[in-house]
Amino acid sequence: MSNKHIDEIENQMKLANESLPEKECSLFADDRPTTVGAFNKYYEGFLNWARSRSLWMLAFGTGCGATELRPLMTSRYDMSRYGIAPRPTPRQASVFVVGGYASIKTIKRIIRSYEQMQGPKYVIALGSCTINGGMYYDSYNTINRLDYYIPVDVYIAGCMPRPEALIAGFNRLKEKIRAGECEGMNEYVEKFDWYKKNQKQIIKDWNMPDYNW
Amino acid sequence: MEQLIKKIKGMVHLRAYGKQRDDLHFVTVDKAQLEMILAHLKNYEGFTHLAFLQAVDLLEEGKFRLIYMLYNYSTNVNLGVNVLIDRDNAEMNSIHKLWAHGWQYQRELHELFGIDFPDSPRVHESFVLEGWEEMPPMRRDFDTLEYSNRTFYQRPGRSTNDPAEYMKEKIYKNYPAAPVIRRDNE
Amino acid sequence: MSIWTQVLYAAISVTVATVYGLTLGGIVRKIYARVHGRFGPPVWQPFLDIIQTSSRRVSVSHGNMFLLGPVFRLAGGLGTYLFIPVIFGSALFGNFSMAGDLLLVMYFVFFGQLGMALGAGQGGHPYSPLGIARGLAQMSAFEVPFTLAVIAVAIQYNSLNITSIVAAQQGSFLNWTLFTNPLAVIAAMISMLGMNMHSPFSIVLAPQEIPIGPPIEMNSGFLSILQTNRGLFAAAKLVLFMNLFFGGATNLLEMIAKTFFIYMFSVFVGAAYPRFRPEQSFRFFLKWPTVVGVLSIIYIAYLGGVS
Amino acid sequence: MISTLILGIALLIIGFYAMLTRKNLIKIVIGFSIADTGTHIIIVSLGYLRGKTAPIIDGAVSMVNAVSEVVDPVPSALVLTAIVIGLAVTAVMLSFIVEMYKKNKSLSIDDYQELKW
Amino acid sequence: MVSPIYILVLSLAAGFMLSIFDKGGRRLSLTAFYGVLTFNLAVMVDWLYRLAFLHAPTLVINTAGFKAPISINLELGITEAFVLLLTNLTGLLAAVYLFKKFKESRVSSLILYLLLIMGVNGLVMTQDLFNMFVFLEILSISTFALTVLTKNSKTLSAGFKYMIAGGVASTFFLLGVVFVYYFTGSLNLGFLRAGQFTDAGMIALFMLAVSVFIELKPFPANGWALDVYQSVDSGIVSVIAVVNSAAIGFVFYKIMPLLPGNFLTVFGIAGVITFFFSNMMGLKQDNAKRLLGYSSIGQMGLLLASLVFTANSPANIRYLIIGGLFINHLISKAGLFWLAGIVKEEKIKDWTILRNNKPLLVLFGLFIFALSGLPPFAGFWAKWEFVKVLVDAKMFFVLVSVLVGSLFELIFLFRWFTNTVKEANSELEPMDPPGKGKAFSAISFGLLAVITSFGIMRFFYEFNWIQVLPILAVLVITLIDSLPSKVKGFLSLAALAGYGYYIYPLLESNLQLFFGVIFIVGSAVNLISTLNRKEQSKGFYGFLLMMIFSFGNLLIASTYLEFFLSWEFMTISSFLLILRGQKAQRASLMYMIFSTAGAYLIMAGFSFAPALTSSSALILAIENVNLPLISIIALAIGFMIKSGSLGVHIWLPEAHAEAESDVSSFISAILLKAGVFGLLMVAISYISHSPNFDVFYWIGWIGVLTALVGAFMASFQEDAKRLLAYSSMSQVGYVVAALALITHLGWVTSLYLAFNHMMFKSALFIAIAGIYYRTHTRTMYKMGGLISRMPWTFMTVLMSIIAVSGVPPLSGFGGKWLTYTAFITKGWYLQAGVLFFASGISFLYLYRLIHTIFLGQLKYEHQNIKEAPAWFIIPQYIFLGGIMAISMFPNLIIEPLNSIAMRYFSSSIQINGLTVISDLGYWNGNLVMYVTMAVFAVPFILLMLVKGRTQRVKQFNIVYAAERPESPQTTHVAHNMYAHYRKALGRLTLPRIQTFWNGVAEWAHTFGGFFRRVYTGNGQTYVLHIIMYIVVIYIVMGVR
Repeated sequence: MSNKHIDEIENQMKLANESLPEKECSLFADDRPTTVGAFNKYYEGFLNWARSRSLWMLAFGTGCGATELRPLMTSRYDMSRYGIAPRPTPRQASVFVVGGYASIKTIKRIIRSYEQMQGPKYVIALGSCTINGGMYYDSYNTINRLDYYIPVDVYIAGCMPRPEALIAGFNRLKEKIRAGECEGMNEYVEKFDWYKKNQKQIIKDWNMPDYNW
Repeated sequence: MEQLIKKIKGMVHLRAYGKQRDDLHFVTVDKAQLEMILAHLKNYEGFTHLAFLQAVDLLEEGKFRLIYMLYNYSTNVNLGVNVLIDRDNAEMNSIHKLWAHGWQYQRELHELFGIDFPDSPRVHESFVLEGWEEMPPMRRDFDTLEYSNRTFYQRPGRSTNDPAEYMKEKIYKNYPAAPVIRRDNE
Repeated sequence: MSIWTQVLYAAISVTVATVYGLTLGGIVRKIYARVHGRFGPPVWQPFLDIIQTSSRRVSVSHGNMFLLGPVFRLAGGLGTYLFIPVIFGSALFGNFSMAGDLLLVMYFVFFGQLGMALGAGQGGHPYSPLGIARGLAQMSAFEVPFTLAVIAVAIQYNSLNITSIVAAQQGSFLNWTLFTNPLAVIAAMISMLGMNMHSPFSIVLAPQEIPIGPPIEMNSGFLSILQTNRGLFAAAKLVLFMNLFFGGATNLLEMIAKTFFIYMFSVFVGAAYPRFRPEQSFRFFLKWPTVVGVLSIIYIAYLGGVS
Repeated sequence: MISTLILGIALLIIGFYAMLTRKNLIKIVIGFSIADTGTHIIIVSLGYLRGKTAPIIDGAVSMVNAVSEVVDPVPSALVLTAIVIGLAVTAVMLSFIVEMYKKNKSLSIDDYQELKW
Repeated sequence: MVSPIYILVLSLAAGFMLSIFDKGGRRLSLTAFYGVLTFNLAVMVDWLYRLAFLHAPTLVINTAGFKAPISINLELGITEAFVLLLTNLTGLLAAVYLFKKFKESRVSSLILYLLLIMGVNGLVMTQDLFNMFVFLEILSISTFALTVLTKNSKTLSAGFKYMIAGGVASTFFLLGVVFVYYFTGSLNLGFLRAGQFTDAGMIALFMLAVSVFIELKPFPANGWALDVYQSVDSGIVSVIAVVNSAAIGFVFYKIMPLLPGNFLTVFGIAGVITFFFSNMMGLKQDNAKRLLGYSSIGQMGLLLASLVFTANSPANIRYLIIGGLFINHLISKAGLFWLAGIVKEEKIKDWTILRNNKPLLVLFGLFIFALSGLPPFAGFWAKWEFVKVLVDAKMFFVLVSVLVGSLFELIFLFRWFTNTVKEANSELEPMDPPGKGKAFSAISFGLLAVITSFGIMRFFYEFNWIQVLPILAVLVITLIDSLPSKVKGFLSLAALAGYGYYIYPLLESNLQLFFGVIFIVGSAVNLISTLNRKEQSKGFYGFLLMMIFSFGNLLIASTYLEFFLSWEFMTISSFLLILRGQKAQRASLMYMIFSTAGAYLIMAGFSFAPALTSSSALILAIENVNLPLISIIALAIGFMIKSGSLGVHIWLPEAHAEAESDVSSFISAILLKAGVFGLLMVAISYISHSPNFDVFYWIGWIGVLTALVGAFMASFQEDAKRLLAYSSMSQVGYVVAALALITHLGWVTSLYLAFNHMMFKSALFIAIAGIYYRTHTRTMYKMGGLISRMPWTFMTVLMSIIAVSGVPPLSGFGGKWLTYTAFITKGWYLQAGVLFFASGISFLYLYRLIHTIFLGQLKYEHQNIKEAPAWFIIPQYIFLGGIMAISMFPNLIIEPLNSIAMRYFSSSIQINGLTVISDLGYWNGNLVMYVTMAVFAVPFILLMLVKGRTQRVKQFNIVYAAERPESPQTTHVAHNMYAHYRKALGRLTLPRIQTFWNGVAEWAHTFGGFFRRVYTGNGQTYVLHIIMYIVVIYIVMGVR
């Protein structure tokens, strides 16, 4: 392959980051995310077991449903016995609990945070609003279906779901993880352009790189 | 309070006066005289606090009603000063010099109702809607459902239930009707 | 003893210490949960967490220094541990204590902290330097009573050699520094609260104000290294305290028992007290613990405290 | 001799007093002159020997017994020189005053204080 | 062979003839005028040659055919000839200076000038009191008249005051003469003897002496003189200040033998008081010529004092002191007055225009240096010997007054100098080119100053050429200054190599060799960084070489004077180097003031020291010298000023920060070590004798607190170089504290730390220099994220800060280990605790340094900058190599240091293979290094295994609470980084010491301002002063 060709391919690998001002282009990474596959089956099985026993949740209340996360941490419901722990930074978290309705302004932050989490990463969507818009289905600034913007592993219906429902949701997530079904991270990469198209369609004021590393 | 209303009447053209509660009154004044009366109320009558500035879309009349809600700390009285402005090319003088925080309300009104406040700081920056391109969404002629359908992806199979009926049917089917509690003030 | 035997012994010793340190961490979480009236995570939760973080498929690095930060940190923990004789008279747990004395250990502690600070700094996140600035400042404060205590110990045993300090405390439990020089022990134990960064001195990680501070950008494998170090380093510190003040240990069980109780001290204090503000913390260490430290030196050096 | 000496000293003191208290430049110079004169009188009176004559060798005093008959000639010689010098200094001073008056139209010493500290 | 009487005759005759000549044109009269002046000078040259080299007897000229005492006789001895030579020379040059004026003014000025010169000649030569009066009056009247050479209101009023004062003084003189005659019957000095005076005769002598004394302008009866100095034309005033004063001073010298001892003491003290107060009052002065007036008066006071107080000294010393002070005053004062005339600016701050004329600026500097008594000029030697005389005579009050007064003088002179050179002045008006005559005179005196300095060094002290080498280096570099900077740099490097080769055999002990490595090798490596200079750097290498050679000379100095001379050379050169910085005005001034104060203390300390008994280098010879306590204290404080100890450190951060960036490394890494070297010297003497007061215990505390405060201050700096400066202060505090232990281990520690500090601080300063070169800022929060742009520099800084902080495995840990071991062994427990606190705080500033510059967010404007140039990188890595070497193999340095310290103590450490064993513990740097490498490798491999697929991201890819950062500036945590620490302990960093010194300065200024209020400007008040002064002196002397 000629050098020119390699350059072209490399350029395809790069993101355009068109919405950034020129002087900031060099301050953000412009690499395109890639899929990272699993290890061999048995080893990955072991890892998935460990992952499912140690779910680090991003403590980021994106909607009213986040209110239900607080009792989950208290003595009454005690999520720590399932190995669930809140982490203050997306870099370290593995589970993103989207707490209910997501306005356009919030979904932008959700996308940022989701992309900054290190895979394998899981999303639990909380409440009816994330499923079909819920009571905000006709609102001009609330999205209706979360799975058009980020891959969702588990939905928990309800308006709002009780902590018990949340625990049930987490347990469902654990099962899925152990079954190796939670490949949202790779899914996002594979359908990257589709997700971006959807995201950019509603987020007019993009003002961030196309992929937030 | 009557005295105050009288005084206001003496000063400006008082279009309307209404009393909602003992501590909540509304007056309607002319657009041109608004600033004067607000300044007077703030400086001489003790209405030092601008509780909020809000707009009502009077689509049928082709007007916006702006409500400047003032509060007097010493007498605990709320006074809403209303002013009607034209809906087309809606524009109003800024009051950020009277109440510094007014600019924030005006920015909001500009974004959500499309009312312009020339001179108000940062009034044209986006407030909660980042990058909104349509008609200001709080105007009543904005069809939000249509917008939602057009913009967001609907999940098919959506249905709506009245929660009370639904729960009665699903959960409390076998229970006797709940006793009606009579309250004294009803 | 050939160098390879030594390396093998060191590897075993490090493994034991790490496992022990992590388990201690798990126990502490359990204790906290029980104090709260919760069931709490299993004792082996720290191990699961380490596996989980290290099994992340991707990670993000801000540069070479960021990459080396956790390495420095763990190397600091390893180094600190490796220069401490863990069990008195044991070749297996003697480590490389022939390379240097107490001062080496005390300064090796800084190795990891400095490296971590540099790595976190390259992360570019404003909370990292904030946390580090707090940590360094607090360190400069709590090192004062600790140093005074160490000096008192050095005067008392006329040595900075940890092995001989331990040797001098053998015989009866009355020979422990705890009983021969209680003031120094008080100063040192208070400064240990700062060293362990449990509440009330948890101003570095401070989840509410500066979400976990320095390691905020650390992720995946980097984080797992840091977690490993947390276990090892805790063990190293405890062993050091045990050696200096609590008569050391002659076997593994004794070591585990002693360090457990030393650790429980800071755990219970942490469970009972809310967090200081940074400047309160600095002032605290430079007030009473320092006075106690000075008194311990006066007691030992000038009032004939050495019997 | 004593009386002239006292006179000289008195003149000296008067002169200095005038220099210290008068504001007028001319008066200060006059004070200086008085003091100068006082000095000269002191000099002459120191050289004076009672009952002797002026050290001028002429008909009145012969060459031979000049030593016994005349007062000490040295102070007299000194005084002559000193008078000349005093005159010169006074003259220069006065010429300065003239120039100063031309420049500033004032004769008060208080008006010449621009240089200080 | 022309009789000097012809000077008088010819001058007088020419005076009369000039008006006739003038009819034939001004050219003719001027020819005659200059002819006579040249003739006078020629006669004196001739006579001085005869008297000095042909040993001709003193010439006695009898007039009127009689012998003394009948006649008036003149005498011309060697002293007279010397004074007259210089005064005539000054007279001639002043006349040349005034050429233009003389050409235009009336002929009477020429006549008056000739009369003035004649009066001076007569006054010096005459042996008759009354004749003296006559010449005095001739001198006075002609001077009075000449004051109005430029006629304006100021000169007139000044002249008038001068006349009144002069009139009063001469009245008393005349009375004194007559009384002398009345009581002794003689007026001839040759025939008057002190013994002839009875109690009553004392009044005569008193009047005589006091009136001469008044003419010499004692404080406070000297307001008239100041007005004259300020207002009168520079040419004339130079004559008044120098020639007149010299003549009248010589009159005093001649009548001195008549005066009883108590008179002389009072006069001497009055002279000292004059010196002290006029210099103190000078502090407040902002008018250049009046300032010179204060200085002149002070110098005359000092000269008088030296006349009085050196009476019992050996003749050659006495003549050196008096002659040195006299020549110094003559040259520099006349020169400065002439420059004042050339510059034509009244206010000191307007002298900045002198920058337009480099030769004159150099000349100005020369005169200022000479006047301040810095080597190699005559005043330095005089002051050195004078201080010695004062110490021997136990005149401590005088000593202190002289030194403090000198310091005041230096302060205002250097304020003037630094202001002229560096004051920021946006519109620099062009300067009128000086007239040829004016320039000629000034330049001649500049040359004269240089010649006399070399003369004294060569003929009086017989110095080896190596002692003069620093000066020669400056001269040589000046000659080749037009070469490109790089060439000069390489030549300097070669010169340094040659110098090192030369002095290597002269270094007799390991200690010297060790400091030789620091001074010479360290400097040489540092010098590499200066090769990056692109501009011409005029003078830079000259001063640099001067400084480095002075360092070297300190090592091999074998007498106190040689040591002190090198010390002063070092101070001067470093001052000039610091002054090159952009905004270095204040910094360099402060440096100079503190250094000089230190130097005076050292001078006093050496003067108290007993004589040396061996001829080896001072650092070795001092072993056998039992320094008295006062000497130890003075020397210790002096040296500690140079090493920036607490209390006297305030010059240090300023100087480091404001010097050019490649100079700072020299100052920090090497200059401070000179102070340590000096302190070590004191300690060597201290240990071999058993003093009864434990000075070094307190020095130890000072060192410890210096370390603490320096670290504190460094933590709160925003300026990188200032941070490093405080860090240097802190580190040298460790060195001093360890040295003060006075134990074997303490000294090993001290030297180890010094060496280590030299390496890492050089590397750090050069690194910062490289960064400054690229970013043009020293403010740390304006940088950030440079690690990606300047990785090599980052590596240096990283290694260096590890070495500073004492984290194993690098060499810094060795220092810490040695320090604590040494302190605990000695029993200084609390000090060790404080040091540990300081070392904890050092992490704060070190992290701040590396974080705010290299980590965090890269700024927009630095996105594309390059790595520092190779000239900066090379020396950094040489130093890094050194650090790595002694970290890997500590024995490389511990063993030599062990042997050095073993010369003075028995060894307290064993070296067993690679392990160093002390009484308390042990340390194997080599093994630590290997273990560290191994434990570093293990996690690294582990990380490689677990980190997964790693994406390298950029600076804005951070979790910013789900937002994106606004800008690098607002995301970089750097400004006021330790705000919380300041909140907790910031009270400790209040600039109390700064405030203290500001207070001292304020007080000095206030006093100066207060005392100078006596000069009301009113002529009458001045007369009153004179009369009161006479009365007070009368009472003090107890004349009956």
